[in-house]
Amino acid sequence: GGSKEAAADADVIKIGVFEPLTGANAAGGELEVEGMKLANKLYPEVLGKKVELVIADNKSDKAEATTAAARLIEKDKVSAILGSWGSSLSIAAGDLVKNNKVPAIGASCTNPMVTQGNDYYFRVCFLDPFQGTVMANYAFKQGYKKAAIIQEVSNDYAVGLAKFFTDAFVKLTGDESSIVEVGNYNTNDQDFSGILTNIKEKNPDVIFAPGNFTESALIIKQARSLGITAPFIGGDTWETSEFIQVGGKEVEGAVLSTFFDDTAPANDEAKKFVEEYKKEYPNRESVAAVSALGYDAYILTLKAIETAGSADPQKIRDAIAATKDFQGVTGKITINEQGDADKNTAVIKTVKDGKFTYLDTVVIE
Amino acid sequence: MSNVLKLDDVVMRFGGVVAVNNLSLEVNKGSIVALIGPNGAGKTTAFNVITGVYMPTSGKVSFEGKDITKEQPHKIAKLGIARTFQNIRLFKKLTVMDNVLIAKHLHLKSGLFGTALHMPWAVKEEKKMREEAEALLEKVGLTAVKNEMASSLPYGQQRHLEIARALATSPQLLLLDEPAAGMNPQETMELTHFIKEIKDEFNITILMIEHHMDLVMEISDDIYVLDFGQLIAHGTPEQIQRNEKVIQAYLGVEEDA
Amino acid sequence: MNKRTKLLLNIAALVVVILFIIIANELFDSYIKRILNLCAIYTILGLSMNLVNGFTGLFSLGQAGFMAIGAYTVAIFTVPIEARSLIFYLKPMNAFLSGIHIPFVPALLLGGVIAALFAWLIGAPVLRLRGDYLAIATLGFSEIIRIVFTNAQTITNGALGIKNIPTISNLWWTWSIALLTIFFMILLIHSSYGRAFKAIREDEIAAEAMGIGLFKHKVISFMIGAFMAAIGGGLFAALLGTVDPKQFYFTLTYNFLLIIVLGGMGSISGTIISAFIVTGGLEWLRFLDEPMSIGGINIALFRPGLRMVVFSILLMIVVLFYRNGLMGQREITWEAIGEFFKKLRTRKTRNAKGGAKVE
Amino acid sequence: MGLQTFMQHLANGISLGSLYALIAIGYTMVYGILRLINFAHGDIFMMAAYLAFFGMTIFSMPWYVAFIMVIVVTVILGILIEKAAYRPLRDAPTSSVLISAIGVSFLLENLATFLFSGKPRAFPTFETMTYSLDMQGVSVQVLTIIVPIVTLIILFILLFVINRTKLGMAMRAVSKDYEIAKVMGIKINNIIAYTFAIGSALAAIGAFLWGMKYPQVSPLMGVMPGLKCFIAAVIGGIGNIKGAVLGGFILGLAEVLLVAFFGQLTGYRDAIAFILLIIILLVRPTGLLGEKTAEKV
Amino acid sequence: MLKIEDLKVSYGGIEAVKGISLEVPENTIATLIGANGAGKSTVLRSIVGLVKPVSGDISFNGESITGLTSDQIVSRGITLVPEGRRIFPNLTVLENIKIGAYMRKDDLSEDIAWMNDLFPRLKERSWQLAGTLSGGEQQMLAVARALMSKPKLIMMDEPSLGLAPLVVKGIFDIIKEIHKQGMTILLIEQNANLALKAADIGYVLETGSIVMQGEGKELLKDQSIREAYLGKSK
Ligand SMILES: Nc1ncnc2c1ncn2[C@@H]1O[C@H](COP(=O)(O)OP(=O)(O)OP(=O)(O)O)[C@@H](O)[C@H]1O
Ligand SMILES: Nc1ncnc2c1ncn2[C@@H]1O[C@H](COP(=O)(O)OP(=O)(O)OP(=O)(O)O)[C@@H](O)[C@H]1O
Ligand SMILES: [Mg+2]
Ligand SMILES: [Mg+2]
Repeated sequence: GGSKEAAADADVIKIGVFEPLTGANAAGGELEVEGMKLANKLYPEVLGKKVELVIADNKSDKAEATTAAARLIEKDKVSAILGSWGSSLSIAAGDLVKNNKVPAIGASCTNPMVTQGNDYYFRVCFLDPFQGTVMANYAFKQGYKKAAIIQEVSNDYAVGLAKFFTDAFVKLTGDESSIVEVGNYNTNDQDFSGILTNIKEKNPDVIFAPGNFTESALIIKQARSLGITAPFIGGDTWETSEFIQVGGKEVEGAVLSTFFDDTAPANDEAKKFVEEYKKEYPNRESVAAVSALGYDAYILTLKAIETAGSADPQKIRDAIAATKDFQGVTGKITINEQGDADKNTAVIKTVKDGKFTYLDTVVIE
Repeated sequence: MSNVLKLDDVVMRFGGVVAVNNLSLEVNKGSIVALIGPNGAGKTTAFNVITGVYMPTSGKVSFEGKDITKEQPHKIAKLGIARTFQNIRLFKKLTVMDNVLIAKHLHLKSGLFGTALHMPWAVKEEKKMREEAEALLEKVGLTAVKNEMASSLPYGQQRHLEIARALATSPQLLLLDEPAAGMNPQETMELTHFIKEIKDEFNITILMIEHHMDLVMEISDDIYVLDFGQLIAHGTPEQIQRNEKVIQAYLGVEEDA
Repeated sequence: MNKRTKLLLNIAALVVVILFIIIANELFDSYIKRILNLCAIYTILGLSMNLVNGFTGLFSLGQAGFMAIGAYTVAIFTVPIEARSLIFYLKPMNAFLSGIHIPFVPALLLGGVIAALFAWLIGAPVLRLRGDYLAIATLGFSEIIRIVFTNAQTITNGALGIKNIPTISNLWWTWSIALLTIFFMILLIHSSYGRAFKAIREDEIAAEAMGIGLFKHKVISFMIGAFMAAIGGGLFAALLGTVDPKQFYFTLTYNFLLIIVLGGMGSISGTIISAFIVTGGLEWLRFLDEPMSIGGINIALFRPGLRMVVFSILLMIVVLFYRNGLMGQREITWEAIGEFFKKLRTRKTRNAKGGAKVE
Repeated sequence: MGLQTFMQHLANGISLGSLYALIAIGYTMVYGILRLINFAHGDIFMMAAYLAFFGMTIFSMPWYVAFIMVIVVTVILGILIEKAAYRPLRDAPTSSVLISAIGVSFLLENLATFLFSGKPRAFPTFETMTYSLDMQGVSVQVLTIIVPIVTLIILFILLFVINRTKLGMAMRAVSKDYEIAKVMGIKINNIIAYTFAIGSALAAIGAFLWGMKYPQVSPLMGVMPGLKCFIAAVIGGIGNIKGAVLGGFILGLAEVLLVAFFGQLTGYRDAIAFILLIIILLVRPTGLLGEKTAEKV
Repeated sequence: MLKIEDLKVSYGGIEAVKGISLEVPENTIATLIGANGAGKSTVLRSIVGLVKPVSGDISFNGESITGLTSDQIVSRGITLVPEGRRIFPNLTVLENIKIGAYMRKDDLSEDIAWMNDLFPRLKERSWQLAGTLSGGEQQMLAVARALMSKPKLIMMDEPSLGLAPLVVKGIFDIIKEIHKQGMTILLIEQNANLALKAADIGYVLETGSIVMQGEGKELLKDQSIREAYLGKSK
């Protein structure tokens, strides 16, 4: 392509985008990239240089992910990397960014292992433990006493959320047996009637089902057709239009925690983001939180470059690590020692009339 | 003379088909024995039972006094019974040399790792194997084509190679299933000599299935005749040629003779 | 060509390869090195699969499972002890295992041995099956392994996988092990056992009648294949620094199948060449996934996913039109190379002569 | 476990099993004639699901129009695949054809990812199918009743076609002996094409019903059902239509009952199919209703 | 009626038939004898289009049929009773008979009745799966199946293979019977004695080439033939 030659130019600062654009995680990856691209469109320059996004598809596959990351670092010589949706992919790239001393900012990879023991990986989202706890708190606040869990065992994210939910919920209710049933399933499963029938017999007050949005939507649908009336609650991965499309009217009333609410933008930047996003992607019914996070990841990187006053990865890394009270569209972000965003607020949304609707904000101290 | 091979009341059934029915026979050491009979009489099946390809429905097979009825084919080969096949089964895509060397594998003494890693003793053994194989090929007249692919040989040479391969296992008893099939009279005659030669040269016993009566009558010491799985006659070539039953079932009535 | 020249040529070739590794290690960036590392690992895995499928004629689709065993053994035992509690944060690691640390090489070998043992265990029932049935049964076993790894949380950390595996980034490990594997394969295939394997491939019944224990030899081949696959898997884990069960989905096996089909079932040199072509080619085809514009107009065709489409079309072309792959069952030998150059030379002179005639 | 719960599990198992059975028939048909594991069957199924999806959403066809369209187009697709990828390999060893089948499967998956993106889409459903009936505490979707009926109807139609018609006679002949079938004047390529057509039509019907029950389409949606249904076909004895249906039901019930009785083992659910497969193959190497074959030496 | 000129056939490089020419005049019984692997079956296989000849021409009633597909050839009135019977074991006896008439669109009942006349044993067994028949019955079925296409030329590849002498005699009676009804027959036999006796013309095939030809009775008297194929000592 014609644009490639220009890349060698010193007037361009390159930021790598490391996302799954094909394979199982493609949907999430695409949404995240949308946010980054939008941010790049709105803020195309830093230090008087043009910022170019170099997008590498990690194919939702770890081996591909490492080559994709290596390619960004070595071949494209990017100054920083954004991504990836799917914590395991970020983890796979972890050593590479660490060894090559190129900073990476995850947008929505919520697994604690991403930043653990890695001084070069950061993120702008909150973590699984936090999210699990948030939902447990929410459930407890609603007065639910008995919960059932349906987890995608082959998904690190789901397993993590389930674990932290369980811990928090047992603690809150003070009842060791407050989790009445745990059902496991595998990615790409489509029939959940077995575990749901077991759950139906236990008659829980609430069902926590963190997992991929497709499977989750099917679970809820099948639960309703089996006559299960208990409410379903889940995590941020649900927040995609496909969840509602697949789930149809059965997912009405499903509750989830997320990072961002497009109907109540927290600040001016957020307002601008939502407006521009709707212009750029008129087909999207709502603004996904991961798009907002992708947007934040880009802006935060840009700010860091500005602070560092250079495109040198090491300097950018130090600037990112020093980030304090950055006003992102998903709220205020301070990078802590771990490299994680210190966030204590989660947005609770529910599906109403086929739309994700703001329900509550939970703050965990 | 002692018998090398002995079958006692062997029955082989395939579903409803009784391919071999109460067959008993004995093969004496150092002799050439022929097994004849119409198509489908159960001759090849008898071979398959002897070599362990099929386990007989009932009956007993013994080799040198040892019961081998339930042995697996490769064990039987190791004990000293080698065979050729009615429809040639060479390792088609391998060289003539390799075909023979493979048959020597069963006597390999070096272990897997010694062999695979080409340890000195294994290399020595391999060298010996090759020398023996060369000698064998020399004897059957295949030296010139030893590096050719087996499938590229003409039909007659393939038959020879199959016999050479069987000999390479150093058998005491050699089973030949229609070795002259597809050979013209000249070739058949040569084969007759060849079989005699190898019998003496390698000091082996031969049991053979054959439809070429010239060959059978000339070299057999003893003939068994099968029909519908059953033994209908047993005797010397002269006896068999005169046997009414055999003429009826197999040799055919020589109306114009 | 006599033995001495051949030996000299072999040594020369080895020296060239070693020099290449030294230079590559120094000069190449980690991206290229990573691809070269992958090439070496895929060579090992391709050879492992070719031993079983190409040389012994068993249609086995269980590579991914054996690879997983190797990868997990390395992962479980080489991760620093202090990092383990961080990694196994949902459920603590099995108390017995959590205290054991094994250096890389023994862990790699251990993985190979476990995989071989496992191959022996499942070989008993499965290797009696024929053709298609064997394929589906081995595929099933590889999936079972993956599913067990997904669920055995205290040993494998379940879906979270294991990270912080000490990584290898230079070329020495993968390339020297790949060289050893190639060397071993050549020796094995040219030994009496190698011939026995080929005999089984050609004709099981005849092989058995020649005294080759079918079952024993199939199991040996299957075990060696599993061992090699596990070594490949272990290196893979050490290259990526992290493992999780999803990596070992049964479709992974298809990659190696592709390598041996492209290279030629039953050809060592074919496998090596094709491992490089497939790995390198996939990387090279990446441009297809990137937006491309001609004269400022973006061509809609070029977007993520095109690469794999092109790749699978290429695969189909090979399967349909070059049924025997690049090499068939042939090998590149010094003789063949010599022949080739000789032919080239004579052709040239003949051409020159032909040209003269026209004048 | 209460009786009600057990009955519910049973209903779930039958419903899942009958879907497996339906798709397994397609596998078995092709295998029965060609001795080929059509690894691409699951992906043809996926393509059919996409066709239905596009038909009903983008082109807003009524379901019955979409249904017919899907069957027609899928049949064409199946025939094309046979023509392009299998016919040229008619005389090649089985392993080449099997690899070609894997190649087609790979190509279809990648093509779908490229064309439709990896994102799952919602399959349009309608009330009449998804409506839940309450039968004394056991809730049963209309679909749950329809699918087994459809499967059994198809089974009987196919049994009729295969055993009672000239086409079926030709199919059975081709399955045993290409050459002699040719000598009878049978155009074996046509017969094989018909077989693929039927197999693909079944995949299409299966995809439609599957989509109604699990309303979601994605490029990899065919992989697992494909594999499971293939296993079902093998369990029943591949090549045998009744066997495929039997295998489908067994597999569906086994999966659901595992969950029912060993709740803590639900994570091993996918392994069940394989474990069952291996056990059955060990006991009966050609499946439950498969015919025994031995090589004549 | 059937004319073969300089036919060459090879299987992957190995030449099985090395340029043979032969003729089968209308309403005769011709026979092709020769050892195992001489290439007899290959000749028949190339006539019905199962193998593509390397070179040479095959014509039927003056029309070249080389390169036609099997169904085209069969529709011109040639049929084959294959070596080793090869009836369809998974079809019933009646279906096997019917499938012989696969190309025909007209009413079969008359011919089925004819077969029942010709082979009363098959009538008794019409609902049995053909795979469970005895060898002799299977051979009859194979002949019946071939006759159902109402062929002008029927080619039989070793119809006596694996059959008891009595059954063999029965088969030869049938051959004579259908010959009487006006059919042309090309017969391959190992049992040269019987074949030559029945045949009007005989061809002797040896490793892919015709080494001798002549009237059946003549050949039968030939000394070299007697030695090579009739199993009689000198
Ligand atoms: N594996 C098998 N399954 C079923 N039937 C078999 C099997 N092997 C042999 N038979 C049957 O057993 C009978 C005897 O066959 P066999 O091959 O032993 O005959 P033969 O005497 O060698 O004949 P030929 O001279 O034609 O080689 C035949 O009816 C054959 O069909
Ligand atoms: N499909 C094939 N592939 C390779 N070679 C073949 C094939 N069919 C036959 N041949 C070879 O062609 C030659 C002639 O075979 P053909 O079957 O025509 O002989 P035949 O005279 O009919 O023998 P028989 O009396 O055994 O039936 C033989 O050498 C045979 O091995
Ligand atoms: Mg025989
Ligand atoms: Mg023949």
